[in-house]
Formats: sequence, C-alpha cells, structure tokens
Amino acid sequence: MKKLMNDPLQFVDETISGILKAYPFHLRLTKESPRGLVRADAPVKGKVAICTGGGSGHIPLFLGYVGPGLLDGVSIGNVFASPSADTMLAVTKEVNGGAGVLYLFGNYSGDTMNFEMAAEMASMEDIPVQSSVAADDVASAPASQKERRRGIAGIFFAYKIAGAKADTMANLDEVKAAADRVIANTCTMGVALSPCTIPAVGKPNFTIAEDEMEIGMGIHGEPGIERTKLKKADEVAAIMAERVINDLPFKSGDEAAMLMNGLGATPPEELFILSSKVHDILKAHGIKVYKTFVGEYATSMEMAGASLSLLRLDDEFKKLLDAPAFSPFLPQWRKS
Amino acid sequence: MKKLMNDPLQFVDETISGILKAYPFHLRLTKESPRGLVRADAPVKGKVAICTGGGSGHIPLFLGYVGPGLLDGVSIGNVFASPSADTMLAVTKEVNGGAGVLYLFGNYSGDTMNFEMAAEMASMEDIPVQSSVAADDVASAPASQKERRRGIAGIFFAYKIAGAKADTMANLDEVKAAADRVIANTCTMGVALSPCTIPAVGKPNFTIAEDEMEIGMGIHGEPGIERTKLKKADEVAAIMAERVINDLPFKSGDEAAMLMNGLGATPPEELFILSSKVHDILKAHGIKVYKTFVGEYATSMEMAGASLSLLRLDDEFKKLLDAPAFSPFLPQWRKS
Amino acid sequence: MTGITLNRADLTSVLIRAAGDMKGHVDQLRDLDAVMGDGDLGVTVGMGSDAMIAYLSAPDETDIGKMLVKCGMNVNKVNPSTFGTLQASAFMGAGKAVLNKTEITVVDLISMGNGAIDGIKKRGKAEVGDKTMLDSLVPAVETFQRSFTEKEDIVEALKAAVSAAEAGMLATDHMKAKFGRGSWRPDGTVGKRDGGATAFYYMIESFAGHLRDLVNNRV
Amino acid sequence: MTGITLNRADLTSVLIRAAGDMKGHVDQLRDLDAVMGDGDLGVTVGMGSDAMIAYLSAPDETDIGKMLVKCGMNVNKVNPSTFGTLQASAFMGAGKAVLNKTEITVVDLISMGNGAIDGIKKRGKAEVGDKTMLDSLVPAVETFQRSFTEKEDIVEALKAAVSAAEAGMLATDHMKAKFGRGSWRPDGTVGKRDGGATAFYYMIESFAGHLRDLVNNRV
Ligand SMILES: Nc1ncnc2c1ncn2[C@@H]1O[C@H](COP(=O)(O)OP(=O)(O)O)[C@@H](O)[C@H]1O
Ligand SMILES: Nc1ncnc2c1ncn2[C@@H]1O[C@H](COP(=O)(O)OP(=O)(O)O)[C@@H](O)[C@H]1O
Ligand SMILES: [Mg+2]
Ligand SMILES: [Mg+2]
Ligand SMILES: [Mg+2]
Ligand SMILES: [Mg+2]
Repeated sequence: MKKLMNDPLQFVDETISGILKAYPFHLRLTKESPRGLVRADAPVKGKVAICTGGGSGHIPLFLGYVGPGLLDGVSIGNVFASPSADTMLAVTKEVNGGAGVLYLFGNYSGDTMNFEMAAEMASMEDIPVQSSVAADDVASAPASQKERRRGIAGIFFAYKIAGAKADTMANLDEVKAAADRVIANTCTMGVALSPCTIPAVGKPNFTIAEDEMEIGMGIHGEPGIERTKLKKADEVAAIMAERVINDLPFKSGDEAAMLMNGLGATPPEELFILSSKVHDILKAHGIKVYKTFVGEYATSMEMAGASLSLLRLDDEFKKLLDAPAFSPFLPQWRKS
Repeated sequence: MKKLMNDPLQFVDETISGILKAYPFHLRLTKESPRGLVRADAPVKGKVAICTGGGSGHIPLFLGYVGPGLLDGVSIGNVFASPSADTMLAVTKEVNGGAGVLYLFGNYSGDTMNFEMAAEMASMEDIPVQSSVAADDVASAPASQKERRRGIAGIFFAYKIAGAKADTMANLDEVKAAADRVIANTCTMGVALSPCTIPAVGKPNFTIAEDEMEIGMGIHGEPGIERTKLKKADEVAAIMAERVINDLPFKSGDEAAMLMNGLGATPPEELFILSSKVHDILKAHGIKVYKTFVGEYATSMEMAGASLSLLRLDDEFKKLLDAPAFSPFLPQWRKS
Repeated sequence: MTGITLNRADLTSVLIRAAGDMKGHVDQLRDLDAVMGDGDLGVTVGMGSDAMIAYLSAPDETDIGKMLVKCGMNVNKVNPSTFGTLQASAFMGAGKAVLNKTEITVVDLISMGNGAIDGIKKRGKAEVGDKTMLDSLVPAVETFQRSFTEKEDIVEALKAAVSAAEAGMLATDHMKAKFGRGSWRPDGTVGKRDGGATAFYYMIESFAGHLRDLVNNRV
Repeated sequence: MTGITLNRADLTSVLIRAAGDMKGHVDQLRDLDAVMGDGDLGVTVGMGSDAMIAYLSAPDETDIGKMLVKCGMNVNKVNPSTFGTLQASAFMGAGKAVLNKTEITVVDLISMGNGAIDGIKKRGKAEVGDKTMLDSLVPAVETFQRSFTEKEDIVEALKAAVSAAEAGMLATDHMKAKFGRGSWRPDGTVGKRDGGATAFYYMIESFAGHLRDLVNNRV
C-alpha cells in the first residue's frame, strides 16, 4: 500500500481537517458530530435544504457537492462505509432553514438504512424529511429492477439540478420531484482497470491482471458484468455508450448532458479520448449533447477507470443545470 | 502499460479532439496549426495576450489555463515534448489583440528554445513579444542558480496573476513584470511515489520500489534530491514545507498562497492530509495562508505524488489572485 | 424454572459476556464476508461489540427498554455498516418491546426477540430465506417461544433456540442473496454461508449460554 | 581538387544520403540519451531525418540558403525536442550563411559550418566543453577550415574533420553536462558519452563520406 498518509485509522478525520483548513470560507463542522459538514452559511432561511452522505474515499463525492446552488450538508463515513444516523441527524438539524430537508444519496444498504433512521429521528424533532435515492449504475441490475441499482457518478446531475431547484425556493415536494426525475433519467456505466486499497485494510480490494479490465465494476470494486482483455479506448467508449443509450433508452432527437468521470488514477487525457468517441457515437444516434463534463466527479481513491453518465434533458433541466453553483472541489462550468 | 487509448501516436491529437468536442464554447484550434488552441473569443482587442505551451501529459497544464482572466492561447507538444516554434507562431498571430504577447512557460530547454524562435519569427511579423520563464522547482538547482530550475506546478500562480493583470488592460511590460515578480516569489517542491508511461514509449519512465519515494523528482521523472523509504504524510509534508519555506525564504509575518498539487494518481484525500500538516507548519512559522488550492493543477499522467507550492503575497497579488477567471479544467475558487 | 426474572444487572452481565465472546469470531466473519461482500464484517462486529461493552458497563438508563435503545444507538454510531445498523435496529426493536421495565420475565424476553426481528425487518426489508441474519435469528426466537410456551422450561427452550439458529445458519448455504452486496451477483452466492447469519448464530449461542449459566446459578 | 562547386542537387543528394544513414544509429542514440536524459534521442533523430529526406527530395526553393532555412523549419516542426530544435537552428544558421546562392564553393561550405555553429550557440547558449553536440561539431568545422586553408585539398580536409569530430565526441566522456537534462545532476554525467555529440559525429561522418564520393566521382 503506497499512500501518503499517517495512521490509517485517522485517514478520514485528517482529510476533513485538511479540508476545513483549506476552505474555511466554504464549510464548517456540525456542533454535534465531527463527521458532519455543512455550508459555512447554513442554514439558508426558507430554502429547502439538501443533505447527502456516504463513505469516504470518493472525493469530490460527497462533501465536494456542498455549496451554494448545490447541497447544504453532508455526513461522512469511514472509507467505503456509511456514516451513522446520528451524524445525519446532526447535519439535518443544522441545515434545516424551515422548509424541510431532502436526503439525496446513493443506493447502498448501509446508507439507505442510516438515512431512514435519521429521517425517523428528524421527524421526531418535527423536521420534515424526504428521501431520493440515486441508482444509476446500469451494470448492477436490469432496467426492470432499477431500484436495486447502485448509485454512482450520475448522482452529480441530481445534486446539481436539485440544488438549483432548491435555490428557486421551490418547496420540499418539488425539490424531491426534481431529484427523482433526474434519477429516473440518468444512466451510468463504468469500467475499472486497477484496484484501490482501503487504508485500514492495507491490501487491494480486488486483483486484476495487467492486461485485463472489468466492465461494469462498481466504485467499491463490486462485481461487474464481464472481465475482458484491456480494449482500445474507442471500444471501451462504445461498450459504455451503447449500454447507457439502450438502457433508458435514449432516442434520436433527445438532448443529453454527458459526464465522463475518472475513477482516480486515470489521466484527463484518457478521459478526453473516451469522451471524444462517445460524442461521435451519440451524434450517430441523433442524440444532441447540450453540455459535457469531463473529470473526476466520483472517485475510488487510486483506482484506474472511468464511467459514462448520460442525463436526458428537458427545458427545466437545462435551465437548472446552467444555474450558478459554487464548490472549490468542482471544475467550473459555463452557461451553454 | 494500462491505458485507455487507441493508437499511441494519436494520443495527443485524440485528446485535443475530445477537448474541442467537450468545450466548443471555450476553445478553438488555430487555423495554421492543429496543435495550437486559443480562447474561443480570441483575440481580445487591446488586451495583452498571454501564451503558454509545453508537452502533453500534464492536464490541466497547459491548455487548461486558457480562458477569460487567464491565458489566451497554448501550443501543445507531444507527450513530455516541446511544441514547435511554428505552432507557437500560429497561436501568437491569432491571440494578438494589438497590445503584444507575453510567452509564459516552464523552464525546459526544448520549450525555451522554441519560444525563442517563435519570438524571433513574431517580431519579423511586427508582433511585440516578451517572455517570462517559470522556474520554481527548488529541488532542481540551488537558489543561487534559480534560472536553471525546472518549472513545475507553481506556474499556476503566474498564470492566474498575469492573466488578471492583463485583464486590467496593463501594457506588455507591466504584465511581464507581474509574471516575473510571481515567478521570483514562488517556490515548489515535489515527491513522486510511482512512475508514468509515455504512450509511444510503452514502458514506465523510471522504476521505484514498492516501499520507496523520491523527494524532489521532476514532473517528467527527472532526478530528485533523495530516494528514501516511503514516509508518513506528516513527514513528507514537513520535508516539502521546510525546504520551500527556507528557499525564498518565507518569513514570519509573510502572507502566502498555497498549492498542494496532485501528480495524477494520488487521491484528493491524501492531498488534504498533506495540506493539513503544511497549514500547521506554516502557522508555526508565523506565515499566514491567504488562500489554499488543493487538487490537480499540473499532472504527470498516472504518476503518484504531490508537490507543494508557496507564493509570497502582497496587496496587488491578493487582488489579482481573487479576480474572476474561467476554465472548465480548473476547480472553482472564491474571493477571500 | 419458569418464573425467572432478570434485573438490569443480570441482563447487562449476560450481554457483556456475549459481546466479549463475539470478538473470538471476527476473523472467521471477515473471511465469510470477503467471499460475497467487502470483507469488513469482522471489523464491524468487533467495533459493535466494543461499543456494547462500553455502554453496558455503565448504562445511563435504569429503564431496561431505554437502555437497550441507547445501546443500539451506540452500536450504530461506531458501526453504521449494514450489519451494525441492523444490529442497532435489533437492539432498538428489543428495547421498544420492554420500555419502562426495570425487570424482565421470560415472556418479556420473547417480546424482545420479536421486537429485534421487527426492527431488522423494518429497517432491512428482508425476510427469512433471503440469506441474511434473519435466517438464524427468526427460527431461534420462534423455537424459543414455541418450546417455552409448550414446556415452560427456559433452559430447554434456550437449547432448542440455539439448535434452530444453527440449522438456520447452515441453511443459508443453499440460498441466493436478495440483499446486500451479494445480491448484485445472486447466483454467485449459492454454496456460500452468509456472514450475518453466522454472526447472529454466535451471538445467540453465547447469549443463551450465559443466560443458562445465570439461571443455573440461581437455582 | 580545390575549385569544386556544388549545385542544389549535389547538396540535397549528399544530405539525403546522410539523413538516411542516421536511421541506422537511432537505437544507440536512444540508449545514450536514456542514461543521462529521457531516452527520446533515437525517436527524435529518426523523425528529424525523415523530415529532412521528405523536404529535400522536393525542395520548393532554388536558393540554397533559403532551402536550408526551410529544411530546418521542417525539422523543427516534426521534432521540437532540444536536439531537433538545435539541429533546425544549425540548418537555419547554415542557410543564412549562403542566402541567394544557387551554387556553393568549399569556402561557402566553411561558412555554412560556422553558420551552423552560430545557430546552435545562439539558441542553446552552450560552448565547447559543455558536453553537447558542439563538442563534435566545432572541432570538425575548425579542422576542416584549417586543413583546407593550409592544403587546399577537400578530401584531406574532410578526413581530418571526421577525425576531429570523433575525438570531440570521445572527449565528452569526461565532461560534466552544463545543459539539458543531465545538468540537474552534473556529477552523474561524468564517464558517460553525450548522445547529441554522438549524433553529430555520425552526421558529420556520413556527410563527409558522401561528399567525398561525389568529389571522387567528379575527378
Ligand atoms: N437488507 C438486509 N436485511 C437483513 N440483513 C441484511 C440485509 N442486507 C445485508 N444483511 C446482512 O448483513 C451482512 C453483511 O453486513 P456488512 O458486512 O456490514 O455489509 P456491508 O459491508 O455491505 O455494509 C450480510 O451477511 C447479511 O446477513
Ligand atoms: N543548450 C544546449 N546546447 C547545445 N546542445 C544541447 C543543449 N542542451 C542539450 N544539448 C544536446 O542535446 C542532446 C539531448 O537532446 P534531446 O534528447 O532532444 O533533449 P531533450 O530530450 O531533453 O529535449 C544532448 O545530448 C546534448 O548534446
Ligand atoms: Mg461494508
Ligand atoms: Mg461487509
Ligand atoms: Mg525529450
Ligand atoms: Mg532526450
């Protein structure tokens, strides 16, 4: 294990400490939990607050999405492990601006159960809470069982659009509806080339040969669809694109936002080579790309690999996607 | 070599193609060279234009720094190889808005000589050109021979500040003076944990044992100061910080901007653990951090490692550092 | 041997000892979880046991129900993994069944068992047969209840419960995982024993054993 | 054998053949560069030679000076590495020394050699002794000039120049690199031969050999 770290058991807390020192204008800890972070200006009066949370090791997921135009608070678990319900409750209490709280998180059983517990505790404190669960990984279950799918990088679109919706002062039901609609219209598929190591475990989470890749692998190393010889970028792009396009399915005439996400060790150059091919494939299918995002939006520490997410757009989504938002963890984007 | 690519000899051109498809609103090719990129709205009338360039494999260096508030054009070489003087000339002609052009690039002999040639050709076309050469790597030569040092991640500060200075409609001499002053006040030091592979070469550019690191290694794998056993993050942070602080030297009472840069495969979590410790060390030295940047600002493809850059600030630098700027390759920042 | 009652100290001593025993099984649990899941079950159970021991050694509630709820919350705090959360839900469900009591009877014990099952089912949505901890817990509680109702012999009932838990655990070998990480490749789970069911079997076995000792000592 | 003149076709045929020969040395050059530098010198020299051959096979300038300048620009275009850029500078310097000529004499050849040296020095700032290509080129040009001035025998002068280039190349073994990648650890370069000096030695040797053949055929 070759990591720049100190005590593996302090990995998460030291990361949080570095983030707070780097961006004190941006984030602060909750009073009740050292694993809860909220916008420095939380709560925003009258606005629906959005909270997320999940295991560490995925930066910018999850804490990098907290900020104006995005989310209000985040609960941070150990590496690849859910945060606890009481951290979630602490965050909920500090972000609630009187309009209720949406929990928006990825579909993993630990996270789901803890957010459920937190929601029950919050309702005992008279804070209205709703939940939206992102489940975009087409490789993890058939389309007919979408609710069983893992949540991966496509949650970025839900964060961005729900965050912008909340900024319009929409009510809790409306913000949840926007998030759910994004989730229903987002499909993602990934490939992994190399493993990563949980600091406290000390050895790689899976093994893969020098000339192999795994298609459809999850961001914690969950099994994919197929393990094959390493393919050319254009073939990999085609595998991801065809699978994602056919899942929703996306149709000729659709407009889409595209995210080519890097898992950690894969250089931007390779991501652009992949996304170049995906652009060509989408064009051939008559699907128009309204906006492209390329970079690291959901990582697995030093894992090599990439994922492609597509969101089907409508006019409301376009407007909300273009709305201003700020986080020092995210690349800049521009109105299209 | 485990890369998501097609023909290694097309690596750079396919990357550029992906970038242009992803960000058509942001960048366009020069008419005369397929390796020259300029701001979509170039030339900006009356503004001093700033050009950079260098080898590929370092994204966001170099092309990611082209944009409003930053640079106007970039020349792109093969992986780790200088671009050609005629590409530089093509870029120069398309960005010149009538106020002249500053070449701002890192200190490598191929780049230096080609920018010199380009400057001579530009002057034959009556375009006034000046050059500023970034040489911030304290590990590459003693402070007494600063002009021999390699240019690495610290060039980010020169880009940001010179870009903002040019936006004030300062003249060419003033923009060059700002860039030179940043360069004189920037020190960087890096460590590398693993090699990277030039696609056309196909094997790693150096070898290093599973339990070793190289202190002071350059971003192409140039020799460092010392190869040692892998140390704890706090020790690594201390080695980098002490060396950088003592080089300028930074003194108690100084204000600084800090960049903790990842070389590619090192996860953000580890960068924050390092930067946390650097914050503590700077505090102990009485140096105040005005602004912190953590992330990938100058990479070496899939190399693992990090570098620390410090810039000594004055009031003008602070104002220029805070000025707005845009690139889809860079994380967002905020006025301090 | 029917009319036994347990006070708070009795219950905490049994639970603390059972939690201590669990730490002898962490390596096996890690290995079982590594086959179908992510291999953290050993760590998870270890941390949960430490949290139980820490809280129950100096509980801040006299009400047994509230104490169990709080014990669950402490388990969840240090161990919000799937297992930890469901274990916490089990404690909270058990606690809710005996709120406001400072002494419990065997009938209360049965309610606690059913409360634990309800807590897990409500949180995890799984049923018996889905290859989870429920596959050892549910038969144990059911058997305990049936045996005690029929024979009114707690020692006998505890023995039967442990056997039922063991049979349930062994039966998971043949099941397909419907929940948790194994569920993404359910066919790959057939022929493999479920870690969560195994952990609950050991918990039940230890709890029953220490409770029997206590009962026997009292006679 | 003094009064030889070369037209454009003579010069291009000699240069094209010399460039072709260079491709037989790329592996050795790669290995030399890998020791002190980044190992791209083989690729670099190969690409530069291809560019030379391509341009000189159908030059679009009748003026020998302009043709050499453009040849240099083409070399730089495909190969803007340190070596390629300096090789381009050498061509441009040589070309500038014979602008507006469609035929050249041996005296012009000497001017071209000095122009090439000036081009490299101006661009690279290095001097003889700094462990660079200048260490084989400069003695070759100086020796050629001296020998031809003394004896007016071009064949003799070419032989002397090649020997001087070789001696210069061998002398780089003992030098410390002041420029290029080796200069960041100069002590580590002692005992190692410079790749750039070696490449220039081979270029000089081939150029001289093919020129001698041409001269001999003419007699
Ligand atoms: N929905 C569920 N309901 C009940 N038990 C479950 C459920 N999902 C998983 N389990 C149990 O939890 C065990 C795995 O726990 P753990 O290792 O903590 O999971 P993870 O690492 O995925 O968070 C499984 O062996 C199974 O017995
Ligand atoms: N400033 C200089 N002046 C003259 N020759 C130089 C200079 N710097 C390097 N060289 C020569 O160039 C050779 C290396 O060329 P090359 O491999 O292209 O360099 P790089 O890969 O660093 O761009 C060296 O062996 C040396 O002979
Ligand atoms: Mg887990
Ligand atoms: Mg597990
Ligand atoms: Mg090179
Ligand atoms: Mg080289």
